[in-house]
Amino acid sequence: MKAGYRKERIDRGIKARADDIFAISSYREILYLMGPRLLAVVGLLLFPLFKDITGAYWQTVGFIACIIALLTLSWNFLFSVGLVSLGQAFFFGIGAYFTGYFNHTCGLAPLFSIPLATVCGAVLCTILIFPVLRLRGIYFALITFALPLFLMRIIEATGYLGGTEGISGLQRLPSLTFSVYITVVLVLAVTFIFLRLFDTDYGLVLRAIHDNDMSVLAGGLSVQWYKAQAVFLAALPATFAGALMTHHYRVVGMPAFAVEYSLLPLTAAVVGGTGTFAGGVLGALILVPVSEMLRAFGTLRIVMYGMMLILFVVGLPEGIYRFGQRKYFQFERIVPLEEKEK
Amino acid sequence: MKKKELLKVTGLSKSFGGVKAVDNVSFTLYEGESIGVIGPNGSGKSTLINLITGFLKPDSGTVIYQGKDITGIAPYKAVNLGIARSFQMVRPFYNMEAYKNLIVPLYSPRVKKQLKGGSYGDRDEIAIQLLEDVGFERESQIPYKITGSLPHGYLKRLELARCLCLEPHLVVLDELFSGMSMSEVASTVPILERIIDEGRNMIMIEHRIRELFRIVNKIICLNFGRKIAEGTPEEVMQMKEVKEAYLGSEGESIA
Amino acid sequence: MKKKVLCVFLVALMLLTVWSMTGCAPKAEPTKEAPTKEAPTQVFSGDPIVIAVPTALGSIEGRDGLRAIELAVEEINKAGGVSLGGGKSPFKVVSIDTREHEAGIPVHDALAALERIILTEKPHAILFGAFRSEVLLASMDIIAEHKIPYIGTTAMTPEMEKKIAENYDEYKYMFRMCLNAPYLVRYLSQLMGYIGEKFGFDKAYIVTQDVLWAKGTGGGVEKWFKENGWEVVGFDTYPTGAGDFSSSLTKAKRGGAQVIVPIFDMPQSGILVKQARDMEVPALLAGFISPAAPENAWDVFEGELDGLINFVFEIGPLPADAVPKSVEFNKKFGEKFGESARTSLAGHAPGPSYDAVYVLKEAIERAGSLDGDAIVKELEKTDYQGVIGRVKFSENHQVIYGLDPAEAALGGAFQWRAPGVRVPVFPELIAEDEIQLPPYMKN
Amino acid sequence: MIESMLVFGLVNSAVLMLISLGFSLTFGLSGVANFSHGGIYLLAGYLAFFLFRTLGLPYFIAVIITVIVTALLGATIYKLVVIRVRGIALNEVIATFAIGISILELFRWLGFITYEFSLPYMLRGRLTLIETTLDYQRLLIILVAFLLAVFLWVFTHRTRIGLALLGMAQDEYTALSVGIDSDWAATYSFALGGAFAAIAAVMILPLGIININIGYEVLLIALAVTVLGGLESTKGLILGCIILGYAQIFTSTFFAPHWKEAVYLAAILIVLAVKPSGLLGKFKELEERV
Repeated sequence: MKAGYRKERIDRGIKARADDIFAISSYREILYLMGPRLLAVVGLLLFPLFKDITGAYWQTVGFIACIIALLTLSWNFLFSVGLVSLGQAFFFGIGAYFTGYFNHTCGLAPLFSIPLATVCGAVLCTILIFPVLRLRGIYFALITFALPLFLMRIIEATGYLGGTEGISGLQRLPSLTFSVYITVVLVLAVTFIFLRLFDTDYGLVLRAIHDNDMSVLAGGLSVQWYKAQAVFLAALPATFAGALMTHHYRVVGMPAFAVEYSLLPLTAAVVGGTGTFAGGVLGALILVPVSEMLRAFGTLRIVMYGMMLILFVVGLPEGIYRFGQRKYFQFERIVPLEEKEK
Repeated sequence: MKKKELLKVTGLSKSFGGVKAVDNVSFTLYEGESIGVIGPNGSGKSTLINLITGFLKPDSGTVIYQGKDITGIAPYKAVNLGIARSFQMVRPFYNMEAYKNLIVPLYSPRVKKQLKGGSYGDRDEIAIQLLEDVGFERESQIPYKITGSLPHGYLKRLELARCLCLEPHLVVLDELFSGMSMSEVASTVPILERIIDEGRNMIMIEHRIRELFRIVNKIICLNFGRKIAEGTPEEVMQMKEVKEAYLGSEGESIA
Repeated sequence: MKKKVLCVFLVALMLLTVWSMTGCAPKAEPTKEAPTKEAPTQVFSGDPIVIAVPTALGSIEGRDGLRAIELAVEEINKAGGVSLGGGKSPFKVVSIDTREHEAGIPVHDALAALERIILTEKPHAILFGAFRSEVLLASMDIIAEHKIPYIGTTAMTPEMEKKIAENYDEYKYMFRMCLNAPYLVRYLSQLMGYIGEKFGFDKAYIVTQDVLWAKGTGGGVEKWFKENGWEVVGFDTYPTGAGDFSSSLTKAKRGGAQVIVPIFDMPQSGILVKQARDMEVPALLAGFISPAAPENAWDVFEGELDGLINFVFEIGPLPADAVPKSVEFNKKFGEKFGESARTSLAGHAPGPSYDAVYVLKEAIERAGSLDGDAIVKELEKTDYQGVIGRVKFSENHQVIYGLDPAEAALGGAFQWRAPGVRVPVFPELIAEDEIQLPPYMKN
Repeated sequence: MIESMLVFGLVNSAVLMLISLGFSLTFGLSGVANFSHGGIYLLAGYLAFFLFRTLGLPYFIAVIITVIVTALLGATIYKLVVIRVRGIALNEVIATFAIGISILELFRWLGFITYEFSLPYMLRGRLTLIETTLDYQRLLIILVAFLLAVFLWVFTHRTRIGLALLGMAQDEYTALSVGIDSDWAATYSFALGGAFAAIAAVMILPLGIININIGYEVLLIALAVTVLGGLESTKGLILGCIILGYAQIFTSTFFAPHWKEAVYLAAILIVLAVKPSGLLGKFKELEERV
């Protein structure tokens, strides 16, 4: 940009009105505001129906993308409460092992073992993390980084839960389409529920912890207790993802704590925009297929991830979701400085 | 007539890495009284407040509130006993609208359950009402603005409002006036006076001696973590140590 | 607030990409397999026969295995190709990286790669296959579904044979040409018996990596030791990535172990060799240490290897005069990929991978068809003299390993001797010299 | 048995110490957790290999060049990337971690997976003490670890630059106000961290073979030691190394070697749960109650 000019941002007309008035204003404006959401929801819901066109393989990729999206939603929930997780694999693995144990040892059918594993897993995660909830920032991140690795080592060293071999021969889910559908629906539902939750006063308290935990304490609320609740809520989609994935592939083992399950959600969240639920989902839906396409490049793809992370962290820290939102709702134009009003 | 003890602090000490921030401080706050804490920068005033309100754990000493030992109590529990505090460095929730800041304290168990008279009703409405009480103009857009965009004086008053939300019995204010303009201070003093009139007690750290003396009826002076004087404002200001410590150090810190 | 414009745009873009990618790829080919099911005789089309290699290409075994396959395919194609349906069809190799060697990669990721190459490339056979045992077992179901002959040459778990025995009809497409863990145990115990007899040793110390196959092998050898009157001074397993072996070596030294049996396929196991020398542990190292297997290891370890006995799982990469093809293989490999590639050749996988292509070629020619079931039937009848010795499959589709290259496939052991030569010493039929005690044990 | 455990515990402690010094130094002085430490460490190893084996330079010169180049690399990482995300802990971690894995995986992609990469011992030979044989290389490691620790202490407590850096770490605003340039100080600390990583690499890697996965292991060790010892405390670092080093040797001798790796992680978890500021750290902020 030349000196003497500046970039001016102007909201598109509709944005000037309050959020509750637009509904009665006009067809076009409703579409303008609702369209993107509807398109996303409908697009996702229709995706499993196109199995013949996409082929089973890309359906599988879609399934994995949705699993990662669930982990990213969980990551963003934790982030919104001021907890940075470097180890989503922790939640994933615990859910996976619970369902493996229930199905293999107790003989529960997936219909029961998955929900049970989801809840039990979330409870266990909360209990394990509870003692360190007072930690902030990087210190909490370190804990989450170390926890899955530690559990992995424990399983390796003790040989419990199948040791290095893992538990295999679990019951399978009805079909791929079923798995895809259930994850798609859940991604949408969890996004919706989380967004709603953060609009309530309860969610406000959670967001306040992210902003300033000392003030929340001074406001008479136990930060640790609320963080614990947040960890429980955030763990639910992640443990579910682990449980479902386990039954889909009928095997659970130490790789359930694999770094990939921590790295991908983190990258997805950063790419999509930290703290935005829809952004995280978007990030996951982009990242996983891209990762598949880059398979031919071997580990060079990890280098590309790395570069992408650096680019986003340095160049576009708001993430593509907020960036896109801004572009959708605002015009940008270059105006000479002289014309500046005021 | 016998005055009822509200807060009794005995032998409170805290050190950071060898430096005694608060050294064996004792004082008593009686029901219906208000105390002002003065002292040069770095004399341990804020640490003292953090110790009382539970934000720091004392190395030794006890804090008795309404006959109950609350030494080293968790801060949120202290709040729910009726001790509300403000921070010297403002700590609002910068990413929310100003009035939403008050939703958090309004959500606390003390306000939700303990207060007589039942529920507060619609929290948003109460929040805006409270903001008006501390001088946010109701008709303006200010309560609806994102907190991060407010001027400092408003943030200070927001801190005060947050204390008031909690219906406290003891209000602890840490340098409320610092960063406020003269007119803001002038308009805030009556609010504080009203708070005391409502039967609440107050501990105030303040550098603006004149306003402080209007509000409180007892002064404690700290220097290097030690209590060097206690008494009515007039008494304290006559004491030699106070003058020396206070003015001497002030002079140094400017240099 | 939460408007999902870009979201939609990108989802749409994603869908579009998905359509375009799947839309253009196959289409032409699916007809090829379909008719064979009714008519086993293949009509000559001239289309290449597709061999898929889904494995951890970033691993040394994966890389060398793929090279060996490419070498064999090049030779075959140069010679005209595969006789099929009255014409000659060339082989075509397609590969995909399953990333299994990367520590953080979950099983599903490898399976997704396998599914992808099956669905998009429509291969007629899969060679090399899974790198990790758990991936091999998990991929059996996928192979059963797609009915493609699969000749594995790296993962060693005996569970595969067990599963084939249990459910032949479903899993009959799986074959394995490399050594499996029980054979390794057998080889190791035979070697130990030989050493024990020759030098009168009866005290051993076992050190293994904490992975399925290594621990299993260690356990098997331990059992053999106990049954044959040896004293097992200790048995330690180290996690993958361990970097200090002093505790085991101290115990071995104190316990007077005469033989240390290391079983490792991680690079850090090189530390074990060096540290054993540094601590002057007076014991013969005889086992498997992957970094000490290739020809260039002598320089890497600066001569500290003298006297070490190391296994080569399948003899291909270890040229033995008794198996002429293995010498030839080394020569050709060196010519095609350069000497430095040959001297760093992995001790596991390249040999059987090379042979697998020829075995497959013969099976296809005999079957006269590309139908999975027909090829499987012919693969079972395989009797082929290759770089790893004589290739014959057991009824559970594992190549039979033995001691005589004219009778069975062969794994072997060599001893490092100054100035950096690998002397085959076991089994006797390929041995070029007797086992000697390392210099530090002679006095 | 015991004497050998004592000796190898010391060696192990020295190895941990060398590995983590660079990381801890950068963390202590600039407040940035440099997650690319493992990548830099491995890069130094491969660089030394390249200079020594491929170019045939004398080993000593190869080492010096390696140290200088990695120091420059450290400074470059700060100047190019970290400076732009400074102050946001999460982004610092993400950015440096991304650099680290990029370096490591780039090497993997370039084919540095074979077993031919190794560095020579600096000193050959060994000596036997009370039935325990120790080679000179391991003795050298102990010596260098000790010297570096002493150097670090002297540097931060006795030299102008060191004092400036330390002042920076303790109170950035005050340091700024007395004329210390924060970016300059941080660049310095990154360069030093890189140099230390290189020294560690050329000392430790000769014990075995250079392999990419070591890079990840190194990061974990550095984290564990730094967390255990406490930040900005040289004494804490030494203590942390000794505790971890001996704990590992003891567990692997008396339990089983596969518990060894769990020791690092257990250390991180326990210390953060019980005393987040570490054994000897006095990070006031962390003692704050939340």
